[in-house]
Amino acid sequence: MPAEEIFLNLQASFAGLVKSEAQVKGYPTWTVPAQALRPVCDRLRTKFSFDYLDMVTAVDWPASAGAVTQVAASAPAAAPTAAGRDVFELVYLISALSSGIRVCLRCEIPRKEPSIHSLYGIYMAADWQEREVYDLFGINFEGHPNLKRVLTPETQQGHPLRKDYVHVPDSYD
Amino acid sequence: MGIVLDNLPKIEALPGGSIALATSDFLINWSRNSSMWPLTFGLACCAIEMMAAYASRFDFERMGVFPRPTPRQADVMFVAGTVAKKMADPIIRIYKQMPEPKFVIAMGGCANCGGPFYDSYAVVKGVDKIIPVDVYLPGCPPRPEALMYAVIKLQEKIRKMKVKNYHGATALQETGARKLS
Amino acid sequence: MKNYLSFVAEAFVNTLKGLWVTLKVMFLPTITVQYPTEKMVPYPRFRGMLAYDAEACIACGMCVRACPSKCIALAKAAPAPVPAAVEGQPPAPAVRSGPKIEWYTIDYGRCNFCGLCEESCPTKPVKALWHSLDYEAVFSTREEMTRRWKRGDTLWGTARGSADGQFAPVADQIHIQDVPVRK
Amino acid sequence: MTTEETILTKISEPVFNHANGRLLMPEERYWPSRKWKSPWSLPAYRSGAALLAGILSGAVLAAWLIGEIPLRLAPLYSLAEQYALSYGVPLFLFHLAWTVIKAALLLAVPLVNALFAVWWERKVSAHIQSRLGPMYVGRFQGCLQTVADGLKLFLKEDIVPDCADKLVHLLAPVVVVIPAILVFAPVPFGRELIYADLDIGTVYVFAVGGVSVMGIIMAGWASGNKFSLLGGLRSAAQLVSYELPRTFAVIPIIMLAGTLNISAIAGLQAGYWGGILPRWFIFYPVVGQVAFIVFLIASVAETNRVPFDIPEAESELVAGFNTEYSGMKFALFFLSEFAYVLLSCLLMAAFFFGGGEPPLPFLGFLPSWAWFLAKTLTLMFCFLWFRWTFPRFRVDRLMDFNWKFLLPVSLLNIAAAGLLIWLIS
Amino acid sequence: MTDKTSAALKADQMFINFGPQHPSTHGVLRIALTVEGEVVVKAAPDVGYLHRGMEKLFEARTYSQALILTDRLDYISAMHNNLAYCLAVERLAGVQVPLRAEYLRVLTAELNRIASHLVFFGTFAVDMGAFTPFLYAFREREMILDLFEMLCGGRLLYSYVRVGGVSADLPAGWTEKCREFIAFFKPRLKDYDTLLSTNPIFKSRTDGVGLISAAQALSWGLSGPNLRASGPDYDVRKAEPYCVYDKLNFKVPVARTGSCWDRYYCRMLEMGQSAEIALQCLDALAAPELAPEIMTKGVPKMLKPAAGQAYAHVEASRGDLGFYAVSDGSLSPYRMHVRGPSFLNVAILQEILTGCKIADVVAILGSLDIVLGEVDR
Repeated sequence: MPAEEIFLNLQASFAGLVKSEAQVKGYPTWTVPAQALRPVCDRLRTKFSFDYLDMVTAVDWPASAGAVTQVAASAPAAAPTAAGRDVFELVYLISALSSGIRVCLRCEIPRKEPSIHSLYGIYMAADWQEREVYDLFGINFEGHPNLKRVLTPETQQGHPLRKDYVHVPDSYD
Repeated sequence: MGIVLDNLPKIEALPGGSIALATSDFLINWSRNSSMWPLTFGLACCAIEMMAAYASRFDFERMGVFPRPTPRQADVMFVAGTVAKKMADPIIRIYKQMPEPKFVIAMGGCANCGGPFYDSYAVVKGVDKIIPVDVYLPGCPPRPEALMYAVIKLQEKIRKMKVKNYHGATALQETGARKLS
Repeated sequence: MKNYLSFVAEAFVNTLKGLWVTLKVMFLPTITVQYPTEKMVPYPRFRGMLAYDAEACIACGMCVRACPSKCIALAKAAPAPVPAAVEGQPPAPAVRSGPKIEWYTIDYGRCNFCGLCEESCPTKPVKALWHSLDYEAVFSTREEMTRRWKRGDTLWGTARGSADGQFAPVADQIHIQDVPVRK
Repeated sequence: MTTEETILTKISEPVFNHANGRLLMPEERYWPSRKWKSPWSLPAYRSGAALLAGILSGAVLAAWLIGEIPLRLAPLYSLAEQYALSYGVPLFLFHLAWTVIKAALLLAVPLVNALFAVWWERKVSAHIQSRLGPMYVGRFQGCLQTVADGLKLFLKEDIVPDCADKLVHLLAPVVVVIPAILVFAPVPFGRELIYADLDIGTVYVFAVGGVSVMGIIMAGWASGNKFSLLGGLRSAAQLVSYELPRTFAVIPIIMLAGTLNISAIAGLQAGYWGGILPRWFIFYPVVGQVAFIVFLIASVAETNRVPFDIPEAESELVAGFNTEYSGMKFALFFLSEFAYVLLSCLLMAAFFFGGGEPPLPFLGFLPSWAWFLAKTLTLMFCFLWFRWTFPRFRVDRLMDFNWKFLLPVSLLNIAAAGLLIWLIS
Repeated sequence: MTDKTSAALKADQMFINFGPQHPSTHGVLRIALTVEGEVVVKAAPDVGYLHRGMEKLFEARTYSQALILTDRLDYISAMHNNLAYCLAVERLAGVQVPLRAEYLRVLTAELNRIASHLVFFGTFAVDMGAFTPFLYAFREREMILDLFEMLCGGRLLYSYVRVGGVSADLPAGWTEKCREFIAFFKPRLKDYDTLLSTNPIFKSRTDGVGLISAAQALSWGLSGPNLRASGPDYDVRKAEPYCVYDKLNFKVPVARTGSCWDRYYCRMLEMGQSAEIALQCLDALAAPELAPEIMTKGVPKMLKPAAGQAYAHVEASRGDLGFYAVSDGSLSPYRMHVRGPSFLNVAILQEILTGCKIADVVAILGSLDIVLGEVDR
């Protein structure tokens, strides 16, 4: 079943599901409302045999045009596309290995107390990838049984991949 | 340091003691030079080149460098790779577990001063911030021969060590250039 | 029982075959390069220690911008003062000399040996900064790792000695070949 | 010339100076695809072969010149005895002194063996892996490498961990090493070249050798390290289990020989069948070969060497029972390991390969100790060869292998030996 | 045995810190093991001992500088990292790559796969207690490293693949050397089989140990040989051919049971296939229509892709390596995420280590072939 049909099928049941304006190049990209993410993935997994979770990651789009990072400050030439949105954009790449279709799901959640449903039970691959996103972005995944820091040490202050992360020098610096 | 070495400097007072001391200095340094057992301990990219140095093409064992898995039996630690902050405490602990005299070779740019991760939030910029380093070896990663060269340089330093003014310190601490922090 | 016996026989034979492989290699020549007495000359494209030619450099700063680990720094020399025109004589023909460096430093400890600086160096016909074939370099302090060049220094520059903290020409930089390859 | 320089010139060590390197251009890199094509054309290869042949022929010549040691020593001994008697030294004192000298020589056996065997192992392993092994220490092929290692270990700091049981931690290497020295007493090194010709030699060797397990368990327990503990437990299980097939493998030999005296067993194998095939026990149909293989495998296991080195399994348990041992204590463990390797090889040479008997009748011009040594070294080479070829067993497979394969086979072999004796008689 | 006796016999549990400094953790992985005697009751892998904040550093580098960082991700197969990164950036910026450069990319990637699997072979053998295969593997690997040194000047970290092409064309004499290596290497594979693959001790330690079912492997997101050893036939080179893989003729080895031996043997077979691909590339490069040209055509030194997102993935030595790049139109990436296959491969340890022996921990860990540089990033 081509990706287009799957999209229409899903759109019938999930109202907020739309095609994103900014496509990930080469892959069909759909924007999913945050509440619908887990049901959508569940449907994809059970009905359309999307059995493989490639990637979970997030992108930080802060409200101010990102003058925080060093390089963005030095080269403010092109305005970021999502300036002023003040959201975390979560990116899920899910594929059906049997049919070779790979779709990209995006959902946006507010930057203040970010939280989203975990995909833990559906894809075990979500386990560590969500922990990584939690570690580096501080996004809370509801229903994740073991949401702890995975990469950075326990003593790490803040979440480094946020654009407004300011490094506090510690004993090793 | 053990009964022998602690009491050895005292024989200088005896007649002919200084010659005996020089002889023992030479023998001690010769044995330390000739059998330098590193810890099998790799952190990142440089560890692969370290492994290549043990392998057939370069064969570190020619110089008596024979890797030991436990720090208790090791003499020299090759800090081969990036020292992340999470790894800093284990490295300090491993260093403390090694018996004296112990030497450290910082291999590669990351262990020297952070290398390409000089502005990272998660990297200790140079292993000398946590443990004393005898020899710094540049390269990213250095060739295996360069590691051998570093060992040869370390041997040259060991050759200058003397039992007389020596209480558990390593080559550079004695000369004052090595700073403990 | 038959299966068991055949398994035992097969295992025995395979074990002997494995022993044969190692025995065979034992009597073949070794491939070890005995490093301190036999030194491998790297291939011409090898990226070894950076060598720098202070005379050829035009102090454009491309290498500084290209370096991913910010290990290069330089200062441009003040332009040579134009000789004041002496009255009664035609003004001296202006000597076309591009900008030159005042000083130039590379922190070898931090260098990535990636070759981006060499690629970005615009001087022609020879590059002012290039990776030599030299890989034997060892430092005993952090201060030594920074090399400094001024005009007139050799390709290996000067380093701060551990004894007096003054910059002095590098004595024991080993040359794999006498003339470093310039690509 | 200062004193230091004088010493330096006497015992020289390689001081690498960087001008003396020979440059190896890119096109002459050592690629095995080029080096292996016709190895005989390489000068280094030919000179190596010539060197080996030279050493071998020199050794043969030396052995021939020395001859049987007891025969040479006998006139010396009687001369010394007369001399002592003429000065009025009581005979028992003289005998005591003679015993002490012999004991000292015996004590030297494991020490010298460790110095040699470690170097040899490193060279053999290196050449199996197409590299060179120790090359510089002591100039010739790194022959002083082990001396330097031992001296360095002697001078290292001796660490006793805080959480260790201090007394047991200290005692463990002692308990390991003392049996390893004692065990050589009834083992022959040639015809009549023996410290104590015990009639129960075989039993003594296995009994005393078994005590070392205690030391290893003590080391594992006392170190206060979990890896050590696991190593100690593993070795307890392994060594106790493999004692059984090892002993059972010898029983056919004892049945055939009718004695427990090791030198007598070795002596019984003199002579040739049909003038060409030596009457060694390994050539007894089926029984001999099976007994040898079982004994060999069990001996490798008893000495904790690959593929049975699970007590110190480097990749699993860091260094097993000696994880927390540094300096000389660690060296003692090493010493005992190689002492047991030597013991196993000596026993195998005595039990299966006719001890000091030459393999072919016309080779009898060499003394018996030379043949003993040659056989022992060949078997030792097998130990090293296995060490550097095989992967390691898993601990439960190891037990399976022992209880389900080696033990039944050795028991069956005893029955087969009975059958053989009945057939012969 | 009644419940009472089994309760009485129940041993105390012991907690073992397996790593971060341990000879067989392939770097600085730490596994917190709870064991009962020799049997593992619970295993919790703990990573991050090599966390270098790579994804943050990407945001502070220009596109050409960031290439240097990708080398340090999976340092054993640096060429694949370069390739995946360049594919992502090329897709982001819409850069075309000359055909000859595509072939060179495939050629070097496959040679690097051989080198990487040789390291796997060696270290796995060391984990199993056999030292000699390690040195044999490194002996052959040195030849590949010689080739790479001749090609791009680096022995381990290459930075060879560039955005828009490769950094340099083949030097003179390289092709012959490469052919010589492949001719030498193929018989060595048989040696390895005799030495290790068919060795009864090795088989008893790996066959049937650390089983991963196909469903488990898919759900945990395994990829590469680890996934194919369990059954699913998924290879990015076949599923989504990049570069010129659709023009090349090769097979993807697939196993069924997902044991350590299967994972090991998949890699061994892959080495042979990689050698075949390399030969095909060498043949193609000799063709006159692929004459040398400028290797990076029309790519500005300071790359400035338009705002957008792109994802590109390649079949690296350890599996499906993906780069997710977000640009905001400036000189450096706005966000660069690395989908490291090792990161997902190591996560499955917590499930499959339960109930195996301590010796099996080493076998399973070795057979998954993780590289901590990629796990921790």
